[in-house]
Amino acid sequence: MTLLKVDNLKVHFPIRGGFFRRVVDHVKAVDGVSFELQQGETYGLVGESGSGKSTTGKAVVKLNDVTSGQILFEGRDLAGLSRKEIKPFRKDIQMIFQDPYSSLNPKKRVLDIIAEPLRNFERQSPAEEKKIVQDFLDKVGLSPESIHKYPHEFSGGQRQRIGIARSLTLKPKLIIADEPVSALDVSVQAQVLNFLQDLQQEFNLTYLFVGHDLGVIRHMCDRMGVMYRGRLVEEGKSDEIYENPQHIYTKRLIAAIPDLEPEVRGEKVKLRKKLTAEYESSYSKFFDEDGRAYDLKPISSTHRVAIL
Amino acid sequence: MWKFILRRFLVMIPQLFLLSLIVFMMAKAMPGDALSGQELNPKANPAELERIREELGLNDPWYQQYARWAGNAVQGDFGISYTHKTPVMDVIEDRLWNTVFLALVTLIFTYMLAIPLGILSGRYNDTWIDKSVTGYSYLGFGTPIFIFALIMLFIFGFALDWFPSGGSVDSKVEEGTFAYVVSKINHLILPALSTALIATTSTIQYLRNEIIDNKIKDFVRTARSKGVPESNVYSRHILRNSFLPIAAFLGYEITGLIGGSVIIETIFSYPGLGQLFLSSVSLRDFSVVTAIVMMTGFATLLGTLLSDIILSAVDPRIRIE
Amino acid sequence: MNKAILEVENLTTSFRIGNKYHAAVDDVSFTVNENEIVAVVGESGCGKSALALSIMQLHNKQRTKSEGTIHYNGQNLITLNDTQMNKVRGKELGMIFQEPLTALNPLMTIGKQIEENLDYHTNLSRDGKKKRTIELLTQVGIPYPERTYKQFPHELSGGMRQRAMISIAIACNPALVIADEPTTALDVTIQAQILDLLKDIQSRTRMGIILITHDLSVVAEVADRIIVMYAGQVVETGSVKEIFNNPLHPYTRSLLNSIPSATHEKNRLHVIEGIVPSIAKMDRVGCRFQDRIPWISKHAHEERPELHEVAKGHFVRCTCYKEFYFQGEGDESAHDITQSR
Amino acid sequence: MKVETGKNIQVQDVSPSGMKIIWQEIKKDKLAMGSLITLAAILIFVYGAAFFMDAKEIAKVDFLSIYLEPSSDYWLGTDYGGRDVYGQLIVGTRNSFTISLFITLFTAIIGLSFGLLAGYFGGATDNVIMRVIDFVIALPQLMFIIVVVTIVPVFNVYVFILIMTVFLWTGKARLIRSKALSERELDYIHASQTLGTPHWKIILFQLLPNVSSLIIVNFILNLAGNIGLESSLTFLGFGLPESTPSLGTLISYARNPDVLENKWWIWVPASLMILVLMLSINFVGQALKRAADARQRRG
Amino acid sequence: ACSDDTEKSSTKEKKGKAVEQVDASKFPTKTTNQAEPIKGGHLTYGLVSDTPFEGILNKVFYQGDPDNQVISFFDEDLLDTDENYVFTNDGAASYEISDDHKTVTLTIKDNVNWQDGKPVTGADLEYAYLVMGSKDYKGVRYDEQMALIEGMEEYHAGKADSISGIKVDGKKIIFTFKKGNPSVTTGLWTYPLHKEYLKDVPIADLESSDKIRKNPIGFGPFKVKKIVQGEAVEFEANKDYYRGAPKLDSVTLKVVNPSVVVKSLENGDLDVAKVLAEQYDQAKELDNVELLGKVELAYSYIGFNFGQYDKEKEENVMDENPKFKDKRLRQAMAYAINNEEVGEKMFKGLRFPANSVITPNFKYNNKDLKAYEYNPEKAKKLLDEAGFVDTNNDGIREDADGKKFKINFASMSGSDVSEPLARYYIQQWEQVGIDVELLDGRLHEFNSFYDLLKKDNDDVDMYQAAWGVASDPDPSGLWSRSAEFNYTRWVNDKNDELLAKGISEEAFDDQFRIDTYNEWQELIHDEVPVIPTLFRYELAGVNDRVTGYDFLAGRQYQWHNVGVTK
Ligand SMILES: Nc1ncnc2c1ncn2[C@@H]1O[C@H](COP(=O)(O)OP(=O)(O)OP(=O)(O)O)[C@@H](O)[C@H]1O
Ligand SMILES: Nc1ncnc2c1ncn2[C@@H]1O[C@H](COP(=O)(O)OP(=O)(O)OP(=O)(O)O)[C@@H](O)[C@H]1O
Ligand SMILES: [Mg+2]
Ligand SMILES: [Mg+2]
Repeated sequence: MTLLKVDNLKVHFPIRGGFFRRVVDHVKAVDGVSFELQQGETYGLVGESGSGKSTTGKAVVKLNDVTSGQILFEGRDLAGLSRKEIKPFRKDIQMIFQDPYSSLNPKKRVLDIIAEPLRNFERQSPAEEKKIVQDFLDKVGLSPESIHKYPHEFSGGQRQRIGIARSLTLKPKLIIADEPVSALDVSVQAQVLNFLQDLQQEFNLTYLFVGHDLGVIRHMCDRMGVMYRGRLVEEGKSDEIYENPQHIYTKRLIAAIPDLEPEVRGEKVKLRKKLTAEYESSYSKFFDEDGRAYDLKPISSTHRVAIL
Repeated sequence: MWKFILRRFLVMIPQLFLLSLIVFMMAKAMPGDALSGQELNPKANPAELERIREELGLNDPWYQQYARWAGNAVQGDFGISYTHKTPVMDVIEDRLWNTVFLALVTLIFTYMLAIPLGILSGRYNDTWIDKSVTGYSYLGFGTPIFIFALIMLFIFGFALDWFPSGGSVDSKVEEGTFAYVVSKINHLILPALSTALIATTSTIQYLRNEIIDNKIKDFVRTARSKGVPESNVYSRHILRNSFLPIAAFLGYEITGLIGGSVIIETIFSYPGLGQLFLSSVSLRDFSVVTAIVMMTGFATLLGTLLSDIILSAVDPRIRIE
Repeated sequence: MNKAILEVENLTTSFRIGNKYHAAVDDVSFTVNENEIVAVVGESGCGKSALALSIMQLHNKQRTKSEGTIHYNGQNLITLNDTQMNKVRGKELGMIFQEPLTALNPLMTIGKQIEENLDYHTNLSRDGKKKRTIELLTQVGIPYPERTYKQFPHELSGGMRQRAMISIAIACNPALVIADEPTTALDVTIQAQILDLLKDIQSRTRMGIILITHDLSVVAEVADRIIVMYAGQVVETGSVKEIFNNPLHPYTRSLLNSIPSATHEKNRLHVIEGIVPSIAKMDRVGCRFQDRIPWISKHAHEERPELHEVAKGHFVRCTCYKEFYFQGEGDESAHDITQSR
Repeated sequence: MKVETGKNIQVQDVSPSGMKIIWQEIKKDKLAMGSLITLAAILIFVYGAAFFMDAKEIAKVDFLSIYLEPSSDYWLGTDYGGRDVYGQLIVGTRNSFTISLFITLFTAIIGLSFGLLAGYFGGATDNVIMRVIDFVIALPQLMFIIVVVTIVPVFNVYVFILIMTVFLWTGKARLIRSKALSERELDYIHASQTLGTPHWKIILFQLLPNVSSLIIVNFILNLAGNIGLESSLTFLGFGLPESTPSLGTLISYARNPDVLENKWWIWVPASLMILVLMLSINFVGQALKRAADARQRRG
Repeated sequence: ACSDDTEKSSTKEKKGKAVEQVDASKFPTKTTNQAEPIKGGHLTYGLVSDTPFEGILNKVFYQGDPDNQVISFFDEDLLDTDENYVFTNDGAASYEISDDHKTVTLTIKDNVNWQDGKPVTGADLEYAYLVMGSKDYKGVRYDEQMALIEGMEEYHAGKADSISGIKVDGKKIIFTFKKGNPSVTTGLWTYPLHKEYLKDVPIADLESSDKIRKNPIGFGPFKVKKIVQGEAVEFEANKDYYRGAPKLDSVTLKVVNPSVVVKSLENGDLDVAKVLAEQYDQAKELDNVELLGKVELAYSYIGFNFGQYDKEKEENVMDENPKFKDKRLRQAMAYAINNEEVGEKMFKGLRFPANSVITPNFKYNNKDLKAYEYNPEKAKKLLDEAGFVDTNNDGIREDADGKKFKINFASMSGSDVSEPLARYYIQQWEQVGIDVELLDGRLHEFNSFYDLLKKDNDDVDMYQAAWGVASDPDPSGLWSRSAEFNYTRWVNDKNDELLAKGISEEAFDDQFRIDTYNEWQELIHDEVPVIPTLFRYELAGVNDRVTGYDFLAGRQYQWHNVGVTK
């Protein structure tokens, strides 16, 4: 079942300038992106910094205004909804943020942080509320006493789990995870990733997983899309993309992943050199005159690539 | 750059308009008018005063007066000062220069004190040097400027008699001569120094904190990793970056001094704008009051602009195109 | 065997916190040879940067204490005064910092910042310096060196800045470059370029490189030897092949197992319990890693853990590695990694 | 290009809560501790003593005791109206402090409201508020205040506080706006938005607590700065009436050179009082500032 | 530091004429240095002011007193006056009044020349009248007395090109008045304008012209050499001065802030400067400075509000039932305050109780009148009689109808002591049981204060103010039924009658005038529409090297006599 369908999404940010600070141009942060998420799957978005991954994710939770396109959640378009109209959907779509340090209000106790969504949607007695919060804390592996602590009393991984607990309280169907582990040490990262997987099973969650670490994305995602300059250049099953990248940008991206096997490093350097050359020579095959990637074309039932 | 400046000037227009409106209405709201003073003279003829009021248009509705005034002001004509009987701009001109000189010299003193002290205090923070500089700046912070200025006046103006105790120039020297310049400067030193000794303390603290902040910046470490000797680490890296906000503040500082000249000019009987302002307020010489406020307001706006320009000149990260 | 450039012996660096000194680098010894990349890995806070700064003598003298010896070219860097050290820094030892934006002076052009290095260590003329700077910029693969020479740091992209940073470090052809997480702030593609670049430069200048990173895959990609640090101590060291094929210390093994590898199956990742203790709260007796592997019997640890040479050039601290196993089902995958190599 | 936050996270100590940090910081700093005690002592004494004093008695003009030197009857002598300087000092300190407190309070409230609104919403709201602030800042303040003082028919403490507030809120608003602007980019605000929390709640319960340390520090430092505020106006002859003695009233008696030179007891105690109050508040403020900024903390 | 009494009596030095004039005089009026002045002497005169002088250096146009002080060095009126401000024939001109008192003839002395060498002529004085009467003139010097000149009103209204009542014949000028008015002997305008020099400048532009501001030409003892606008003026001797070359070669006049006057006198920066009461304590300690004093042409008073000015009828109208209707109430309030003490203590003896509203330096001051003395018992008695008794025992008297009685008192800010003084009065009245409150709880700044009075603000029941009076003793301008400046709005038939008598033709007979004014003063004293409170001394500090300086009232033109001996 399709839970989320993003159709030709565009998010443009105005650049102001000139005499009266009029809009002179736009940053096309997201410029015509379409993808679908099936219930229960994890969909990854990768790409280099500034390619529009976060903007896409934020558009889905309406943290960004949508310039055009549709965001169909369970068949209903969220793109045009006002703040009021969007409120019921807040319960269903939640977000986990990249930085566990800035995403938790340092002045709030854990109880208040986790209970914040509850208080917005449901009226509960303080005791009930506490109970629910403690249950969730338990689920994310933190002790129930933690409710009286402040975020700074936790390690990065623990904090990220508090953030996750907060997003779970409303029993969402879709979670946008914007680089949830890139601020964490490898060892802690592992903890959070494992944990996200566990939750997915328990709650039948659907993830839109944004990241730049291809190792993590591959580890987590069933399907993924590769973004480049605000557009998807390749989309498909994770394995398909890793094993058989078609777009030159995807190829370069994968070649750039450092390998844990020291033995192959000589080859990889050569491969990267080759791909750089190829990128230059076959540029027009992948990008139009404006440097914009072409629209995606299916090359198999699951695999789509932006080529001419 | 020019476009930017032009735009800023355009933005100033509504601001100045609003300022003028407020100033004008406030001036009119002050009880009494330029002729009230004459009423103390029992020989003055009330009917005659009324005739003059009528003639000067003081009895018209305020908006008519405003329109008339604003119309002329746009052309640089701020009207006639009633007490001085001469165009306002003539009255203001000399005073304006005096105040500007005073502000400049004060500024020079302020920086002459602030820069070495701020640097010492920031570089050797938490040493006794820092502690004494900081102590001084706290004292400056807590001392009302007028008391300090009065004491300075009594010590250096009278007890020691090193400096003149009032005026802007010795009346005996010929204008345009070297002695004239010397005399002008001589009259400036005491008021400027008094202000600077107090006003400098905030700059010292500012500079100190900037240096302490910059000392631990990554690029300073980079410089050290290049083998740059400590003195050059300071001169080329830490200080340049620390002066940045202070340089940017220059514009505000000048206008602040011009606007705040009232007190110091009163104490040192220094014939500047501030003193003129005070006397014009009490004599209800509205045309002068409004003109001074407008000019200081304009100067402040220019100061902000200047600050922005300086900032963009010294900080490559901020470029005005 | 290449000749040794830098020999660090029993280096201990302590920071003053409150009134006490706490060691962030604890009795570390290693050698860097010519044309060699030595990687220092470990979790955040384990003392990697502290080590790098000790070698460069860049710590704040009032709040830091360094003991031991750092032999470079016949002199002990720890005993040098500032003037003497300034002759070494920049000329003989170069350093690349993690965050190229903040590590570059925002008010100086790139060209000037590189030239500054030449100012103090060469007697080139103005033109000579400029020529050399352009040459360096070209060398690090900056496409328009003439233009970049006049640009300010904020006008460059992250990758370009890091390249500029590298040109500063190598301006005087140093014998040793210390790169503290040079690619952490960068995208993978750019990270690969920078790593290739470092290798490339090394192949020409034969300099030694100390590469500090928390990313084991980066190490696998470029390093010759690895030093794994934990809580200020070296817990395992050896050649890259040795460590990746036969990791012994529980910490090394755990780290390797917690990496979600792009080239491997979706397994449950290994989780290292707990966190690196802060230096002020560190328990300094016994094996520092023991709290994080509580299922291993206390007796497995040495009382005063020392480095044991288990193969030529392969040292492991403490004896706990002998009894270490992964808890629960996790050890299957651990097995996987070690077996597959 | 955006730079990844990367991995420069330090393993943090479990640190104590805000109030505790503040208290610890003050305890660490002998100067701040001393200042706090001095301040508390002065305030308790002044407010206590002023409560029991008869304001009318203090303002009473007595020709038989003009310009008396300090004695056992008049601890700090008398002024030209034969009025007790000591009593005026007590009441004046109370008045000056109260004025300063309220000005600081009101400017804080206004500055906070506008600063938060501008910072949180940004865009057009920010633009409008900033233009207003720019405008107020461009006014030559001292001159304006003088004109306003001459206009208002009744001039007392309340009016004074009001006038000053009108001119002094802008600095705070700017400070808080810039903090709020940077704060709103942090993910915890985004998080609240995605959690369906209404704007007003986010501003009040999420943003506000996070700018609070800034406000408190700024509040304290302003409190110190504002104590001497009315003295220069009084000096210029636009201050409060003598029936409302303030420290400024006493100090500006020194305008008369005779008083300045020969009658120290009139103006020196008040000057010292201002100095002591300003410094001690300032020292406490500095300690708070350090407490608020982990990097500068001493402990 | 407070026992100045002994000090004062030691400086008490009575000098011939001064004693005749002012019994209470405590100060010498002339410098005692009798040494021969040195040649080429230079004197520095301190113009005491906290603002710069405006620099309108002409009596027709100037506004502030500072400018007037500058003018007096280089320019003069044609007629000099005696100590009673009555014109004498000692000055640059002599005058003659016709028997019918309707024409006055001025004859300018031959050697009176402008400083550019041109003779001062009758046409110059006429020109002054032509300017002041002109529509283009924006000054305030056109007064009632000028309007008495024949043809002046027509000229002023623009109906005539010249003034028919003024005839010029070379150095002679003849004024013809519509009716005789004794005020001509004190109040006639005799300050000429240098017509030759100024005639090219349109009248409207005169006041701002350089000829008046930067290069003024007078016929006084000194010539303006250089002006530092607003700050200082350098004068050099006018060797051709008609009374003979001045004894000084040059004079520097500079503005000094009141707060530093004493210091500047002490260290010799200034030779002559006025000294304010606040600094009297300090000034009298100076060894090198002589303090001269004279009674100022001013009095302070407390006024009661009786009504308002009717703009239509152009006269003052009393309320039907004013608050201060009962004379005894007003008298009681006068008895309740101790002006003696105020003058002695608060003003260090520089002010003394005023017995009348005509200042004591005029012969018209009624010497027989005694100022209301401090007598609280009498005050209480009067109040009791008037029915003001405390019915509810709160210490405050209720009015005759038993209603609450409260007075709003307005006072003006200005000097340091203004506020304690106002407080003192209130305190005193409270002691006799009258509840007085300071209007708005504060003093009013000068402009606001007069705004209240002018607009007859109902909140003002009572006020304290001061009048500076002109050299003309006629009080009509402040007291007549039609006087807008009659801020108490007190009207009284007897008053009208006496005021008219004082300026009638008969009043050219001095004794008649004295008698009339004595009677008038008695009326005021008895009716107490105002309580005259204080007369004041004006002090000048003069360096002891100065000789020939005379501070006596009326002696304006004396700078040629002044010299320095060191
Ligand atoms: N609020 C905004 N206003 C203007 N431009 C924006 C805004 N937010 C993002 N952008 C721009 O949109 C582009 C895409 O940004 P986005 O944050 O989506 O990238 P990203 O792929 O998530 O990168 P990263 O990996 O660095 O998080 C960037 O060029 C960015 O500068
Ligand atoms: N100047 C200092 N004063 C006190 N303690 C410090 C200082 N610098 C670092 N430390 C502490 O020393 C320990 C080692 O820090 P270091 O910066 O070397 O870690 P790192 O391994 O480089 O970590 P990262 O990967 O986060 O850069 C940490 O616990 C840190 O908190
Ligand atoms: Mg992002
Ligand atoms: Mg580090």
